[in-house]
Amino acid sequence: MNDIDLSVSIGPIKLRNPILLASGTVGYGNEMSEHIDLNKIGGIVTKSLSLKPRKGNPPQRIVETPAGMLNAIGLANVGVEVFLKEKIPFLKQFDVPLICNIAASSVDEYVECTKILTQEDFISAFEINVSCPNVKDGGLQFGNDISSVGKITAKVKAVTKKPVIIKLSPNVSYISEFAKVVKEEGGDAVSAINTLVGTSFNIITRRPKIYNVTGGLSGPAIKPVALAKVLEIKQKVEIPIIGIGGISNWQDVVEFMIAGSSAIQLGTINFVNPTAAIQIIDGLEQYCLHYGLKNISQLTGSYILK
Amino acid sequence: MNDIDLSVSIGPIKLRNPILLASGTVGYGNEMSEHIDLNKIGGIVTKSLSLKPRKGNPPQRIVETPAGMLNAIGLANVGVEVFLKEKIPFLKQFDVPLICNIAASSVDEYVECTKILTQEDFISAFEINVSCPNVKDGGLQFGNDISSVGKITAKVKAVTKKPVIIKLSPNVSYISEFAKVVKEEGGDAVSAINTLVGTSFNIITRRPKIYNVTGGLSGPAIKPVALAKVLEIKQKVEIPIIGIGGISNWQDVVEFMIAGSSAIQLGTINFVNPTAAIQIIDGLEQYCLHYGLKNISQLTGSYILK
Amino acid sequence: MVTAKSFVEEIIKIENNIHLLKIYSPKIASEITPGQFLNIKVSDNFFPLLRRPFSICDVDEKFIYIMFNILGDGTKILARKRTGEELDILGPLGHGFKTEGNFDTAIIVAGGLGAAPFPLFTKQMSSLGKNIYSFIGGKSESDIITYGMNNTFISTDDGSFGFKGTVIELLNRNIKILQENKIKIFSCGPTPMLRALKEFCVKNNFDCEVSTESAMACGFGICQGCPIESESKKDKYLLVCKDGPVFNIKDVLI
Amino acid sequence: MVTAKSFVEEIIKIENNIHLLKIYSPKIASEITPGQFLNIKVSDNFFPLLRRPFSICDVDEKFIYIMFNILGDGTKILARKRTGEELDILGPLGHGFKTEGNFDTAIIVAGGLGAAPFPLFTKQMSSLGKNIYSFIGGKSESDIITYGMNNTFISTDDGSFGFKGTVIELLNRNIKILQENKIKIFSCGPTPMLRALKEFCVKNNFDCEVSTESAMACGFGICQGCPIESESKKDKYLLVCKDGPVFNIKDVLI
Ligand SMILES: Cc1cc2nc3c(=O)[nH]c(=O)nc-3n(C[C@H](O)[C@H](O)[C@H](O)COP(=O)(O)OP(=O)(O)OC[C@H]3O[C@@H](n4cnc5c(N)ncnc54)[C@H](O)[C@@H]3O)c2cc1C
Ligand SMILES: Cc1cc2nc3c(=O)[nH]c(=O)nc-3n(C[C@H](O)[C@H](O)[C@H](O)COP(=O)(O)OP(=O)(O)OC[C@H]3O[C@@H](n4cnc5c(N)ncnc54)[C@H](O)[C@@H]3O)c2cc1C
Ligand SMILES: Cc1cc2nc3c(=O)[nH]c(=O)nc-3n(C[C@H](O)[C@H](O)[C@H](O)COP(=O)(O)O)c2cc1C
Ligand SMILES: Cc1cc2nc3c(=O)[nH]c(=O)nc-3n(C[C@H](O)[C@H](O)[C@H](O)COP(=O)(O)O)c2cc1C
Ligand code: FES
Ligand code: FES
Repeated sequence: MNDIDLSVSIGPIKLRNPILLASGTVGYGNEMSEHIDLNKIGGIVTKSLSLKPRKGNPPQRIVETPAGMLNAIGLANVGVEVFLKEKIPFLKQFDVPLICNIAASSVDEYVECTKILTQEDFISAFEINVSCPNVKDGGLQFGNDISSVGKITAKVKAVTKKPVIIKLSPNVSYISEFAKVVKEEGGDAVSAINTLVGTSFNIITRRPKIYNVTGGLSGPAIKPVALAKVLEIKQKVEIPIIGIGGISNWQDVVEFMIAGSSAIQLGTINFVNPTAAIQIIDGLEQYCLHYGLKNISQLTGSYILK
Repeated sequence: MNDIDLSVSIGPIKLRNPILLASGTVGYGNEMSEHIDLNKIGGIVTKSLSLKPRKGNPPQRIVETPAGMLNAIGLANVGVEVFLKEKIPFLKQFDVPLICNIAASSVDEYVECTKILTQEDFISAFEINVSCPNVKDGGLQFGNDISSVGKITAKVKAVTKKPVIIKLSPNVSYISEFAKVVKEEGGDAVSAINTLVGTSFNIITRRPKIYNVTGGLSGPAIKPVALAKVLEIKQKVEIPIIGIGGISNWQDVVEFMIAGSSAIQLGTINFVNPTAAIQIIDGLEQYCLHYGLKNISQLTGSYILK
Repeated sequence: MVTAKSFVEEIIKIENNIHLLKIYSPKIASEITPGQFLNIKVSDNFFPLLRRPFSICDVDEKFIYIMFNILGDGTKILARKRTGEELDILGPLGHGFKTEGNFDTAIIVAGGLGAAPFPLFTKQMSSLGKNIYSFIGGKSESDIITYGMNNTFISTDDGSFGFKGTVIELLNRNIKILQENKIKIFSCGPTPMLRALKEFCVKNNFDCEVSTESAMACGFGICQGCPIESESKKDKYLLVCKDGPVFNIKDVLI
Repeated sequence: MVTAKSFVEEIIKIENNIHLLKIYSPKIASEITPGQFLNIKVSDNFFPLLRRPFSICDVDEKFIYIMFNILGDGTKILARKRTGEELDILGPLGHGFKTEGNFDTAIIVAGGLGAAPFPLFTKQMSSLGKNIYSFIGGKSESDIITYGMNNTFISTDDGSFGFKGTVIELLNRNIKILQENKIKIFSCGPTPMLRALKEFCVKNNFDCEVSTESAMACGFGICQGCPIESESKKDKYLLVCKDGPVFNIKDVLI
């Protein structure tokens, strides 16, 4: 099996395999390291970090839905300082690419966070979350506005030499228009997709089940939507894509790569099956072997339409 | 149980109960009449009708997804003439409100269809489908463009005295902006939502499973998204809403009404459980009885936020 | 057609790990034509969401049988069913084989699990006093299902059982016998086989009915999910679930 | 914590239609503190998608027990499990009760299914030689679970069994006995009960640990889905799954 090459590139970012763990579903890595060998996965994307610590939304933050879940965590995080001081040292034990996800409520805050974090050599790249549906300030205000996304991309790129990935909102008419502006402003890649806006009510109290009223829908339920967004970007814009949304097994990964993803991220499935990443990497190796694929990267965008 | 009033109004449209069968999931009523007593339901929305018959897309048209399905039927329908001649006579046996859904590839075609159909007294209202994701001409070209939606609303209203409902696309950033223009142009109500754009690939052939490449996602998977769209419209625009998306039991109906729906439509569930409508109507009656609701219409928009 | 609460009686394993599900369903059992199908909700939840279509394999008083192989989630769940469990079935659906008519010999052509509708068909043909020859093909021995069929002629692509070649080649080799009788062909199997069969029937002017397949959502004509191209009407599709699944081979484009 | 393939041994029904699920799980059984919980994948598919958290009710050599009532889809599926079926369990998770410490008498306060963690707790207390009094409350007799507990004092809101009133009122009535011993209170139950208990403990300066609940996605600290407000640190939440589910009642806002 050793001649199967699972390595992929996302623009300038090289990974040993295409399996990243998605922001908000892996914490800062320590809990997951009890379940899987972090040295084996493609990389980790941190929980969204903001300049100052954020407490996040009051409970209830989570509700299950058919083949999915809604969350409105509200970007609870330790903030960049504590992250650098207390969380990164643990991760440095591992040989695992670290992508720092950044969330902010102003363009300046994105820039500030990046400036601070870019000094840390262990960080491989940034993923800029312009698409969190669960906070009042920032979030979709940016993610659904093309000129904001362009501005954030340009300003963040200006303060770091590390690759910059923009994580796009699926809650828009044409996601490819956002990918296009990211490319134009020098962004290195896009992640697609963040969660879909959804809600749920308690039929006895008539209150939303989630304190924040709406939450973000994730999990297998959204897989077909995520795939269509990846395909749309692939067909319209030449920019590396990280596919995200409902991936739960290696077959799903192959599907996302065929549709145009250079790499993928596992989200909700980590909660259900914390060892999914490793099982998926094994499955991908078997698939390549079985179908005589020397490099898994050949899959990217290999769809045949008609 | 006789003092429970399940009747609702959607603007000028009066229904004996809020349960409509959604366009494309009830054909023209004849097959469903073998399963349920059509005299008991709130109403039927026809398969989208176009001026001329449409053959629809080649197979494969359908694929199952987690808690949902993708379809790309491509608006296969008999056309307005055949509908009037061959399909309506059957429906006239029943005391069931009939809403004609119209799809078209130009503004003129919408107008033409409406002009022809409006002469038929048995038709209670029109539902204008500006949001079919599965045809190349028309469909989302209109549904994702606010000015087109406004224009279609105004022009259709101009040629009929019957109520006009516009069926909105969820594949947009802010659905309430579309509802707003519908209201401004004189539309009587909106239906929300049509299907979400999705896709799926065969990982061996690398071809899309659906001939049309993308399809529309429906079923329980999309329920949280549909609910959030209904809530968004309810909070921003004063217009009656028909809630649609993943409804499969009476609890879901209550949830959609709390979120702002005056009535609802059952779609995919009809395929799985053709008697769902009747079971749901029974369930709603029990619910009203149990919680002392005299009129089910009191539920509409009765949410309590915070 | 009815939606009938039915109950699992037992699961029987036959050749090659094929499952027969015996179902207590007196209402449905009383009104079946061979070639019709059932649409079964295999779980009482959203996994899987849609019903699964299965040919009616056999009927025995108040019991009906379906034949299947474990393929995906739906059949996996079916195979785990236990005696007494309730099953939500829609059926019988569609149009079956026309068993009456101007022929004295019925020729069955079945590929793999295409064998499913023929046990009941065979019973009915026998009771109508017709001769039956059953041509059964598969890739290799492990695909051959002969359950409930008589006078079997077997072919495998790899020659591991019976004639080495396709079932249509085998049919062609026996064309003399066929031409000596007033025959009608009845077939079910994978598309490439049906395609070859069509060519064969057109060439030899044989009357032939085929049972077709399609992805389906409803199974009774309301979703338009199961189109099949008609030979005569080019402006609209036929529906496998409602106009079929059995068609005269001349009427559909395969 | 481990993810361990475990096997259903049997389902036992106790008082009031409560289910005990006995699970063969030697690896998990060897490392449990009372009050910890398991996160169980009740199906091998997406229905339901998320794991379900259950307190560890008891341990018996290589077996662990959970106690539940059929509430929704997850517990319905659990209740249908049969001997020998595999079960995918994550656990033991979280922090349990501190069973050691400067007290000679453990006071259990359990509301409804809040009884779940106390059979194992009772065993351990007994083996440590501590006295135990178990105050058990419910709306009415059908909510009372006494399984695996000793020296029970029972209250029901409707008076259908035991003292008529809340379990905290019953506790208050027996405050003399409590004050005669070096006690520590251990509790699990619905939020209104815990809230009243907190007031009672603060007033009387009793040491008390409570097992809390929350909606959960992961159960081991990666989703941030299960916040509970801390009494001391107002700038961040504690996590029920990782910092709890057992907290000192003084440390959390209930
Ligand atoms: C009218 C009709 C009659 C049928 N009769 C029988 C029968 O008697 N016995 C039987 O075993 N099957 C029969 N089938 C096919 C049967 O419906 C499928 O095998 C079944 O849906 C598989 O369900 P699943 O959930 O196990 O697999 P899924 O998870 O749905 O699919 C597993 C794999 O099988 C493929 N697949 C699914 N459906 C089909 C299909 N129709 N043809 C080929 N590949 C498919 C899928 O693409 C997927 O790769 C019939 C189908 C139709 C339309
Ligand atoms: C740390 C912890 C320990 C637990 N220990 C036990 C235990 O030992 N025994 C036991 O029976 N249950 C226990 N629970 C609760 C248990 O997790 C839920 O009862 C279970 O998830 C219900 O699953 P379901 O699929 O059957 O119901 P669902 O379909 O998930 O829910 C059905 C209904 O119950 C409500 N519900 C769901 N979860 C809870 C909850 N946590 N509290 C109150 N209402 C809820 C839902 O809102 C819904 O109305 C524990 C929960 C936690 C967090
Ligand atoms: C509980 C939870 C928390 C999340 N937090 C973040 C976050 O902080 N930043 C971010 O960019 N995405 C966040 N996401 C989105 C995921 O990274 C991912 O884009 C989304 O869940 C879709 O993938 P999935 O379907 O595989 O979960 C979160 C998702 C979940 C479920
Ligand atoms: C097979 C299929 C065909 C459909 N055809 C139409 C159509 O012709 N016109 C239309 O307006 N909506 C059509 N729809 C959309 C439904 O009316 C409904 O908006 C959607 O399916 C969401 O509801 P559901 O989740 O309950 O199915 C179709 C949906 C399905 C599944
Ligand atoms: S399967 Fe629905 S129309 Fe045939
Ligand atoms: S349940 Fe995920 S952090 Fe607690």
